[in-house]
Amino acid sequence: MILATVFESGISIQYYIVLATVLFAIGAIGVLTRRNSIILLMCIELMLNAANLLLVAFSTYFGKADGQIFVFFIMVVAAAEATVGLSILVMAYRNSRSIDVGIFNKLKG
Amino acid sequence: MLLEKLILVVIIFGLSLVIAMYSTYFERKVAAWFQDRIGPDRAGPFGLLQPLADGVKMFLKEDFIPKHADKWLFIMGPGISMFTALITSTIIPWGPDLYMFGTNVVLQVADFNVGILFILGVLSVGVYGIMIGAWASNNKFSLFGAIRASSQMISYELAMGVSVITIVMMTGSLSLRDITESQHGFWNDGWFTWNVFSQPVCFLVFFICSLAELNRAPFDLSECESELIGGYHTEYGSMKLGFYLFAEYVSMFISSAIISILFFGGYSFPGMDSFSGNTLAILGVVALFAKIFFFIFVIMWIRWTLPRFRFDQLMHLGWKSLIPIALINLLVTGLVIAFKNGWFN
Amino acid sequence: MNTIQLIVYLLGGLTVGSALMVILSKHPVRSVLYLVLTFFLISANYIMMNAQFVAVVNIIVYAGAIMVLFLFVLMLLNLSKENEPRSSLLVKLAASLAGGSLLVVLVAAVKDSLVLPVTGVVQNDGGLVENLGQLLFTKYVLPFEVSSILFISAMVGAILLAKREKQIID
Amino acid sequence: MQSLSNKRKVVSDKPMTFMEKLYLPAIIGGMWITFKHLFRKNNTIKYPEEQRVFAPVYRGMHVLKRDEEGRENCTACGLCAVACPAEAITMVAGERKKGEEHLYREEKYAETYEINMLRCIFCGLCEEACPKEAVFLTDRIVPTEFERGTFIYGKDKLVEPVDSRIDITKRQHTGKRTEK
Amino acid sequence: MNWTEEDEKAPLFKQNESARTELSKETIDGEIATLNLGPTHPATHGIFQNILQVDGEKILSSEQTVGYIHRAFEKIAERRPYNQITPLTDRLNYCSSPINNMGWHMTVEKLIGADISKRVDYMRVIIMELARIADHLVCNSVIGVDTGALTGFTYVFQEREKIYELYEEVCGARLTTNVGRIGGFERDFSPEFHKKLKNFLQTFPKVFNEFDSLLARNRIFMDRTRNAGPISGERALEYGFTGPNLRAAGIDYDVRHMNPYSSYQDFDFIIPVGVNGDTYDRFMVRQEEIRQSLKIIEQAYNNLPEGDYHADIPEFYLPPKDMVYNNMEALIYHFKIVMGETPVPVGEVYHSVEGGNGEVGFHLISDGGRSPYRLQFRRPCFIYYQAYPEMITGQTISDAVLTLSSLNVIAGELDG
Amino acid sequence: MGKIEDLQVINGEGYQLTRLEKVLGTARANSVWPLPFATSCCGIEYMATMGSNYDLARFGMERMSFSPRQADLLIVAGTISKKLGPVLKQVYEQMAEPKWVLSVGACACSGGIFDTYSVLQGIDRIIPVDVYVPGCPPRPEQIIDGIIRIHELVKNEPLRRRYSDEYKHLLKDYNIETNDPEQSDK
Amino acid sequence: MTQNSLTNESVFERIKAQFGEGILAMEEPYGMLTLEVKPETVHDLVKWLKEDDKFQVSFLTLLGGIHYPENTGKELGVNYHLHSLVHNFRIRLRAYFPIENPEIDSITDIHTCANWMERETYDFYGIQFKGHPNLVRILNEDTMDYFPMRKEYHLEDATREDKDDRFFGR
Repeated sequence: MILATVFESGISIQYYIVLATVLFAIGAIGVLTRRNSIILLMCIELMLNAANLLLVAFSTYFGKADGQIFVFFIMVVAAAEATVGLSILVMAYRNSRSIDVGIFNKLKG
Repeated sequence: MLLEKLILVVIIFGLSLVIAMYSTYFERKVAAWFQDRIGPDRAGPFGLLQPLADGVKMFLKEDFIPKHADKWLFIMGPGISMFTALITSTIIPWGPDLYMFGTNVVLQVADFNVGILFILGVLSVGVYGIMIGAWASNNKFSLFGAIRASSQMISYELAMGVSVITIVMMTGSLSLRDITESQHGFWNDGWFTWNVFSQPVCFLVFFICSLAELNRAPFDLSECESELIGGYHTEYGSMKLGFYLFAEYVSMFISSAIISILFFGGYSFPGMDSFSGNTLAILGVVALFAKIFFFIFVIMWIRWTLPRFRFDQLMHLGWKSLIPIALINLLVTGLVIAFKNGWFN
Repeated sequence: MNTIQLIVYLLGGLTVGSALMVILSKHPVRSVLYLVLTFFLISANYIMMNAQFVAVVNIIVYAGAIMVLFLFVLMLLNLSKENEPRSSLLVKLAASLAGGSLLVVLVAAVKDSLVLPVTGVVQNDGGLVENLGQLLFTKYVLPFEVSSILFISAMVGAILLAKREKQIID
Repeated sequence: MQSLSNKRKVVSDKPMTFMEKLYLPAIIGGMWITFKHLFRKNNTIKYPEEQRVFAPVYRGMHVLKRDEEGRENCTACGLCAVACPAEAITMVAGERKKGEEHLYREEKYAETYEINMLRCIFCGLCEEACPKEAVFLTDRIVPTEFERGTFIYGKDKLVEPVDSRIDITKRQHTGKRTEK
Repeated sequence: MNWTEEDEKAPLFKQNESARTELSKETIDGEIATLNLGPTHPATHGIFQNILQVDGEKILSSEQTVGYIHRAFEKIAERRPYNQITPLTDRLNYCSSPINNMGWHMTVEKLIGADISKRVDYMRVIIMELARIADHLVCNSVIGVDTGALTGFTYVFQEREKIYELYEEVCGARLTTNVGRIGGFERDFSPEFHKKLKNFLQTFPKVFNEFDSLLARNRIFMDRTRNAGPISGERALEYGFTGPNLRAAGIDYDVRHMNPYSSYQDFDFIIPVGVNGDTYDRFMVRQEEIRQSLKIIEQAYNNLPEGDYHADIPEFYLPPKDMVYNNMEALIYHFKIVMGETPVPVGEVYHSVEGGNGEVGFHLISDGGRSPYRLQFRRPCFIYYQAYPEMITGQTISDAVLTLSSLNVIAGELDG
Repeated sequence: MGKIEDLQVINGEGYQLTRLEKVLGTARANSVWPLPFATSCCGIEYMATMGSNYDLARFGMERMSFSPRQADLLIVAGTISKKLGPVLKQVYEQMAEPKWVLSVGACACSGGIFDTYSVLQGIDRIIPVDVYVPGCPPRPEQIIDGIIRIHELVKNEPLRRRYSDEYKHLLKDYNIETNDPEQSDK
Repeated sequence: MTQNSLTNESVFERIKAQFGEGILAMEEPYGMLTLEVKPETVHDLVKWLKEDDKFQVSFLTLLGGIHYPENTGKELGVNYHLHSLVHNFRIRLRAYFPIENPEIDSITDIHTCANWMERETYDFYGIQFKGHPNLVRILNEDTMDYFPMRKEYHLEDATREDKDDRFFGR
């Protein structure tokens, strides 16, 4: 059961570009406003997903699978980033009892 | 077309619920037989109305949300569990096509071309029901249950995935319908067609992993009552608890179906080629259900026999035994397939 | 506007809405849940674009694994509303402004730079597994292997980091 | 520490064999055991419908016996009350009046005789203490009730009815226990 | 019960504030949770509270509160005549009440210097060993239940039911037996008892072996129980362990062997010991003790001497009813015994028996009055339960639950 | 408690409704999940009742719920000391309506032989009791008797009884807060 | 079976030689060596008994209080039952002290298991054990304001109303 692609029914690629950009911007705003470092990580995931969305959209649009391959690579990177990021956070939390991003200013020499 | 599917969906959901209901009854009876008891026999003849009584009781029970609970998440938890348990049933091929009212009725809601992946995806989401519910209850025992459940599920999903890949390699398709069809009949070319005979190790790994994913004994660590009281559903009562318990039995039904499809040929049965048309379809459905009930019984049998693992031992089993075994099995299978296809020549 | 367009626009709106809720929710656990919802909606978008495999993998990897990890960490650290760090209103305002201008600039730049050919009916079966597998193991086999190395090193790093050492605590 | 006796035997030092390490043999063995029970007759007594026969000496609900002529044996000596560790027995002694000889065997009798069945621990010491073979525990069980007050059993519930005697002859505390 | 944050503020919890301060302050922080195991947690079969400090699943420290069913046995014993103390002893370790009954009778007999016949001794041995089997069955099957294997529990409880029937034949009650009297038994074994005992001796080993093979060599069970709550022999002695729990730690101290009472020296039995004193050792020691008990019962039953079922002590043993009715002397004795007026020698005596959980001791100080001046029970559970925190520190919660059930802490005995 | 008949008159409904209530009551009676609050000797007898020979499962009662939220019937078996009293009360308060209490054994009903400074002389001093089971400990037969009594009670109890003023008054006598659904949100 | 190689006389002589003044009286009720000891001596004696190579009285069987209201100046006492597992020899020690100042050295540093027994004795009789790590009530509620096992206090719960004392002969 294969659905027809959206592009055949008159959706333009610009729609997905805007959608992905908006998602990316939301992620960026989240990174800037929130101080909870776990939410920061989540916002980064969101930004990566925005990129994914655009990649898939173009891949479908041009009928080439290469874009989707890149999605997998991004997923790998995202997963790696999440694990390492979270373990750093847990570590930092153990030391400082807080997940405020401010704690990382201690890294300054 | 749409109406047909809708009817099928309703039938399948209804059937899952009824089977889940009577699984609770069956579980009590099986336990009783194993333990030289009688089991429920007072509600209706042979206690057959016991599940109904339980249902009515739960409906009428006070719907209680603890003071410190996160209200919305507390309600969402059981809902998610139930939803994820039911949603898997849509891609299961229940039987060969049926000719009815002049049309060809496909006994499968959706033949999703990445069916197995869909199952894995839904399974991986299923843990949210437990985690959210437990976290929302704001109870330490629940939290322990949730932590146990989530790490257990994530760990066993890996071994499960690897063992599924083996089957996919054998079949060359991710669709459950194709996998069933590839095990057509019982005996072909001097060898059994069912995957369990060519992949016994894979079957064992998958079976153990599905027990773990179901949170059934001996892997019922997230709710073991001797340590965590009720585990993740400690704070739940009334119908919300009912949803959790129901979800467990629905999942049990669905996993039995998936085990039957992946390893026991789904709706195929020995000598199925001598039938055709609607007879074949009905017999196929019967065969599938027979297999499903057998596995439900086996799962219950295991529960009432074995002691449960300790958490770290469970993790050891998952990571240090099952995943390596599944990987080696995958490797060997790959080599054999490659050899058969003549890639080494 | 046909049905598919309607569905697509609806999906887009929902995606943006739930993404907004991720950063607006007070409670981190709710943020996580909204993010999970966002991923589901993005997966739905993928399905609309006939990329089922990516959609399912997206759910398995993001919703099923990464976000469970986030939730797990949140539960372990047992964070509640009280110890949720807050930034000041001024910072929030400034950040929103900056983010907003970023959005505007991005949209403007991307929109203006686009001169795309109008595509006809594209013969599209790119979402199917065989194609992806073929590509992945021929053209992109080197990045594939490199990413696996990246993954292993990330795992080792995470384990090393999370492993408790006595002297660090003391 | 050295052995305190010469009879010690270490019972739990058997190492796991390879087969046992594989999990499966023991699991299958266990499942075989439970499977055999699937076909075994159950031992259940369906209680309200079926009743298990109690031992004749079972210590259940009390009875205040009458003698062969239907007279109450109890003479309100109070020994049972003294012997009761739960202090559950209360009685008021009364003098037998003329014309009541067919009711009471001795000159004194218990006007009221109450046992608090909620306090009672059914230890049987009252039965042993009774010198007149009046109070006995029987193999009947005390029914459950909704109300607390109903558990103070007076003579109306304790004294055996004249027309339906309660058989206690099998109890070895009865007078039939002659020896030597 | 589940303790939410709200509950921690409840006054009930405040009561134990004094006990909680013992925990070192440094350990209490965000990652380390306080978990309240009990008082009504399903694992605390009786009633006791363990406040655990856990890091993940690992237990860092724990603090116990006991006394939730404190019933003041020793105070009651000072107000009751000697024969009314027997029902009290029933309720100490209620899993094996006959042993306590007999221990108390023997203590009084020691005080008054009664001469007990061999037959009474042997009858007592049979009843006591049955009680030991019943006690160990409860403990071991509950270990099974706590590991999640419920079925074994139901198998052995059917056999336990047969032991109940045997008790019922002897004394008329199932659990709180109040069996025996000072000087012997209140009645002889009935023919029905003989029949049922023979039947039990025949069927029990089969069912018991079934139970044994369900658990004892199953790797899941072995992994669960090995190294769960271990204690070394020296520490066990320090903590006053006796009985199966001490023997599991490798020390073969058994009152039946060291200070034989009730003719235990006549019987041939071995003393099973463990190695590490962990849950598996305790389980296996109890399993073997059940077998040894069966052996003792067989020996005692096959060599049951003829004779009277009670000692000839008219001042303490109630005369038969018909004699009371017809014989003035018997009537006087009867009244005296029931009223508790028989003179008891002034003195002090300590007697101990091997109970289900270890050395059950009776320290009786008599001033010649109708009730003991002071009667102190050595309640093994109370004494060794204080080792529990040391045993579970560093273990997981699952181990703690198993350790608790394998220690077989009986709340009635614990809280006195 | 125990004046069920009276309450039924007070809450008298139409015939159809009563009939429906009968059916629902019967269903409810067949699915009473117990919370065993077993402290001492009676707990062992309760275990025997759960065992094969008496098989409480026949009444649909084998699912023990140690979490008070899920339980319908609080089985108090064994001595309740004054130290434990508040715990028992808290467990009772944590149970969701409708709930029933079965007091098993002499100690729980009245203190039994333990007429001492430390033992509560009957749990009905702190929580309302529906059925008393005498005996020390009661035989499994007696416990089953008590459970059948509870079933009678459940069968005949009008659904609205829990909202009646009498019931609220009863709980107020025991200083137990009724957990109204409206209150639980806070 | 280990031979009972110690006799009451030999043990008593050695103890007497060692502690002379500290031993107040010696009895042998029912064959068990019972020594009345000064409260100050108990700790040293128990320690010596445990560490002595010949005796190895290393097992504390029982520890409990006792109350004699009539013995002025010696109202309260503590009983110790010690057991030498190697020699199968039991010995009972006893120390009395006045009710106004019930103090005795704790032996928790010698026998770990004395901890709870001493707490219980404190709970019942109010005997203060000097050097006990955590001398608080164990069985009764913390709020209890008397020591229930002393002879002057009632056993019964005052709230029981279903009993008429006239009928119990007490």
